[in-house]
Amino acid sequence: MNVMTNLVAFDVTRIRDDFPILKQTIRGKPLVFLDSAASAQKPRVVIDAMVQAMETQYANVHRGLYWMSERTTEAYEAARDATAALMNANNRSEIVFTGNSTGAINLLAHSYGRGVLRPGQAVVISGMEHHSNIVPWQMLRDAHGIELRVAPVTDAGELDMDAFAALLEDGKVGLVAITHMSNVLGTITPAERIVKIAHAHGAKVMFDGSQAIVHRKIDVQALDCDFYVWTGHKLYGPTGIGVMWGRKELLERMPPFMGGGDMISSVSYEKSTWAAVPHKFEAGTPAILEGIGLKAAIDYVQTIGYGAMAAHEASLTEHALARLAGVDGVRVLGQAQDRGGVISFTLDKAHSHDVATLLDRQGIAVRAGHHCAEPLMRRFDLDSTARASFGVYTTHAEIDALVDGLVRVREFFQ
Amino acid sequence: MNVMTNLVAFDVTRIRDDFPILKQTIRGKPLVFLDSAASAQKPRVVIDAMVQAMETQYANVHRGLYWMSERTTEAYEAARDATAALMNANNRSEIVFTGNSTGAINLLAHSYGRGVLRPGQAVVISGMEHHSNIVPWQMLRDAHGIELRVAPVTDAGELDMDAFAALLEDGKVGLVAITHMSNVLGTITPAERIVKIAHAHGAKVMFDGSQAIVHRKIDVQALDCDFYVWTGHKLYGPTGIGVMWGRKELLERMPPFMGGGDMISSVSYEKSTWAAVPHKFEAGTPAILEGIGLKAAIDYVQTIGYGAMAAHEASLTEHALARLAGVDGVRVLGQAQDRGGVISFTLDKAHSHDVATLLDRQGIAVRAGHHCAEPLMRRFDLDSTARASFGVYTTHAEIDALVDGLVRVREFFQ
Amino acid sequence: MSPSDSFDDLRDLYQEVILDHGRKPRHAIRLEEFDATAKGDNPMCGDRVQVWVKFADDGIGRVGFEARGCAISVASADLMAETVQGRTKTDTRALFAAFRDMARTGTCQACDPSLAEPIERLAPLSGVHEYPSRVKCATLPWHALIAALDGAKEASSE
Amino acid sequence: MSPSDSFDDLRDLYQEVILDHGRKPRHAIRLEEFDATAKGDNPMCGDRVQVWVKFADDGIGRVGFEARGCAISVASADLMAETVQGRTKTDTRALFAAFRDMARTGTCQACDPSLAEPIERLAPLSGVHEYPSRVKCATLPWHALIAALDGAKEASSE
Ligand SMILES: Cc1ncc(COP(=O)(O)O)c(C=O)c1O
Ligand SMILES: Cc1ncc(COP(=O)(O)O)c(C=O)c1O
Repeated sequence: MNVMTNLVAFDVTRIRDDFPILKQTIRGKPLVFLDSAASAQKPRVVIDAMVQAMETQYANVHRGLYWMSERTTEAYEAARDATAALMNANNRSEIVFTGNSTGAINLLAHSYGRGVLRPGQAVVISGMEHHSNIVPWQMLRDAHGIELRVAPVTDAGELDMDAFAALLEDGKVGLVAITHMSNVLGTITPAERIVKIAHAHGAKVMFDGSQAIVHRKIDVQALDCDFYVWTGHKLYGPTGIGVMWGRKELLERMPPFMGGGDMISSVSYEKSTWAAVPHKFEAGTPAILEGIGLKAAIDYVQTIGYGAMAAHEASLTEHALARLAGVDGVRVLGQAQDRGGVISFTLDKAHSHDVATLLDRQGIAVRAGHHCAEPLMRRFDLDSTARASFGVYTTHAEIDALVDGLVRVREFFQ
Repeated sequence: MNVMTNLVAFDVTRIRDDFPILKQTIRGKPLVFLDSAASAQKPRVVIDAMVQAMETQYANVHRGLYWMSERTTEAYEAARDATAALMNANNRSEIVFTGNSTGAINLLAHSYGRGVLRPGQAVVISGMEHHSNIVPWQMLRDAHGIELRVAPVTDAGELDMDAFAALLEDGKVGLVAITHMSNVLGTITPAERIVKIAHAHGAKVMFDGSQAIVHRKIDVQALDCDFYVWTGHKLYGPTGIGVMWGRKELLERMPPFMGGGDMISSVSYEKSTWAAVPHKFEAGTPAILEGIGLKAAIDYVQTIGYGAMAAHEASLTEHALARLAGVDGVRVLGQAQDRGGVISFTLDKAHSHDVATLLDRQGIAVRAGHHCAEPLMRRFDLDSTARASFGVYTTHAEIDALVDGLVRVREFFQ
Repeated sequence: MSPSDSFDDLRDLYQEVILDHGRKPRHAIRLEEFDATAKGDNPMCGDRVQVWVKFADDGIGRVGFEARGCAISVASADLMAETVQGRTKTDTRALFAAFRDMARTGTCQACDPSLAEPIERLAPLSGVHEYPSRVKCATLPWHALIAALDGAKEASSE
Repeated sequence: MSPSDSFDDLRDLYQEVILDHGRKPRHAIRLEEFDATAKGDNPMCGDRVQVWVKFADDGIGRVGFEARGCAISVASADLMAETVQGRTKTDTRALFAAFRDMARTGTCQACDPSLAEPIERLAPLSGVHEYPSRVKCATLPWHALIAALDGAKEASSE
């Protein structure tokens, strides 16, 4: 990877200026934030968009017949347009806003799981899912008699595609719900192949794109999948908003998840009727300010461009893997061919919690634990790892600081 | 009501300075915002708290082993303490955060409704509920064989307490889910009496306090109720966060609603176990920034004090009712004894939508429509009303502007 | 309010013609003889309209309606009835498309010149574009009319 | 890293005594003879500990443990075993309350003066209060110990 090319295409110094928090120091040391996979920092444009909404035009949305409400509705609904464009959705009404990815997957597990799948059918997940893409399907299994099948992960941390295909053989699988990028291993799963195999066996496909959408351009029509979920706070947007994209004809077949204001067409005690999609799935006052913030985040990401972001992160990841390989006692989990900027590792002399705390003493923020992926940890006989993850603002120098920090931790524990 | 006393206790001019948006003009006219019951404006302290979190210490919460994550966790969890104190909850772990009131009621309808209530039991709502406190119970009825009973509303817009009591006679009612204040009529329901009657018949009680908590000090222990829900954006907080308070022993008996990260104790494919309350009910990355904003809103409200707020609103309401009574053709809906600062009305010469739009032309924001309470509208043989509602920042002069505006609209339609 | 108070601020949206047609609609009658009829319903705001059509040759002879709703929806129904009278069905559909465009955006940029005259008559309603949630008030009667032309009983909601 | 690099920034939280007890715990043994035993489990971070207790007179004779977890939890278990030896059960409970207070807040303000000496020995762990999510690492072995005193098999999670 030619660093010079990147420097031209991607001026990380300028990008860092967009994020007020990066000027912070921790214990007198410059902040080295390497936990973007848990939640990304927010650029000034996102902060400003939310502030501006609250200071100049805030009101509740939909059905307000006055100026501010109309303008706020437009601003909120513009987030739907931006999201549809970001994912190349066919139709803006295919974009359903939820509270986060977890809310999106639960919506699907209820509305598609209980509403469309029939007892006796099966759902396939993989061995590298986040708890948010495991537990809702377990709850569906226990409540609705759906079988839960798990596609195994290879030692390299990739999806075992033969085993995956075998799980679909009997034609009982109604839905495949698989991560598009592991939040532990960084592995990007072969989405197109997954869809081809699943569709060939009559199964629909949902991708958990919580991590993937931060690193790769997502085109749901090119992927040809049926549902795609992600979460705003990891894509430089605010907390409190997530996205479920679904094919319109599927959304229309699904019963609503939550009932209440905004999702109805008419209400009487005997019977209520539902609004058209996507509103059918959005009960109550929506996350208005968060939608407005998310729109700003999407615009921000689009301005930088996925090409530049992916190249920058590929360069960071390559650098990090090379440098970590040079530290005695560091073991990186997973060696997938196709991977994004998330790296889990262990250190021989120290528990990952001690590693994280001692890096924090040096101003370096990494995450440690099971990363909400206990079954994957168990697959690799681990309780926890430390994890460094990268965003648009991450620098090569920060990776060097991490490596130096790890060397110090190891010496300290010697 | 002695206006002078209020002026001393409550300096509305100073309060208005706290809300940046109130400096806005609409079509060159000063903004008269009378739609706080739909969603309230945000004071600077709320905006600042969210900005400050994003600019100086943002990170994902819970299990982050580094400084920023620990500080953000503290700030987010401080919202739980503030909420518990606001409602006089017995224990901070009785506070569950959701996306809004609607999310809170749906949580209850699922976790308590399907998890604890048994088919054949009944739920009682009232004839003046918001759709958010109707539809979830209808969905429960249809999915789980729960009977839905509706306590009627009198011509004065109050709860018919004899009829209510009669609905509980047969002992089949497991839960009473009733509004604590109508978002259409302004009626405050007799909460203590409702609880006494319900408990005497073995039923639990949930109050929908979405409106009430904006106008009255809520003490869940004094009310002796079992669940109490409300929504942050109406109490001067951000969108994207709601509250469900429940008695700890009930929360502990309830299965979780959504599954995912943060709500588990351990996960394996065979079986997952749940975190302790309240985390069992909070799946996925929470509304972190919104919690921080809500904390600031609660502090703001506590500083003003419910006594002063309620007195101010009582004075506004009295003034508005008196002045509206003087406008030909205006009919106010409901004449409850105990009421808060929400007034619905119709004008003889103009449809409520035209009223709202024509008031907007004069810079005055009111809401018009069924206010997400279609069955209540039907009870009064109406399709829609216009509605003015008040907040801490509302002035007597704004009510005068509304009345003048209505007179003009009526003349215009003459 | 002083008697000299002008209503300019109100009238820029509710022009005299809207007030007039809203107050005294000329075509608010249930036709005794008709060839088609359909209802439109906007559950969100409670507006309801029924439209009756009597054909003449291959065009529209006469339109009558009953409406419950705001001044804008009543005026729009009445102006519609007036404007489509004597037009072919094809023309009427084209006019609806143009009108909807105008109601949403304030102008009808892509309008066929042949529609200039009827669009001009409907232009007083163009101000609703500032209030997206009221656009449906103006288009609801049209949806019912088109449904009637299609032989449907009810306008499908947008 | 130059050899002159000091570890002051790391050592203010991980004092030498923690590193030492974490690396070479003296009491990390499963007692062959014991009167009570209990497990502690922190599923959130995977820490696991088992504690064995042998009583002497009405007090604690000896404590052994097996722990899987971070340096802080192992050091805490070892310091605990060392400190409670020879104390009465009542004393031990009081000491746990005081220690938990210190782990959460950094100091033990309301501490009984009689606990000054043992609290002093446990004080190197007080720095965890800066990391609320690590407080449990330090208190987990104590929870297991108290569970054993209570005759329970497992510490109930906080
Ligand atoms: C009485 C009442 N209940 C419930 C709600 C629903 O609140 P939210 O839309 O925030 O879920 C509202 C407000 O819209 C309300 O006024
Ligand atoms: C792969 C993956 N799926 C799902 C989630 C859940 O996202 P959220 O917590 O925003 O619901 C995350 C992040 O926590 C994730 O990394």
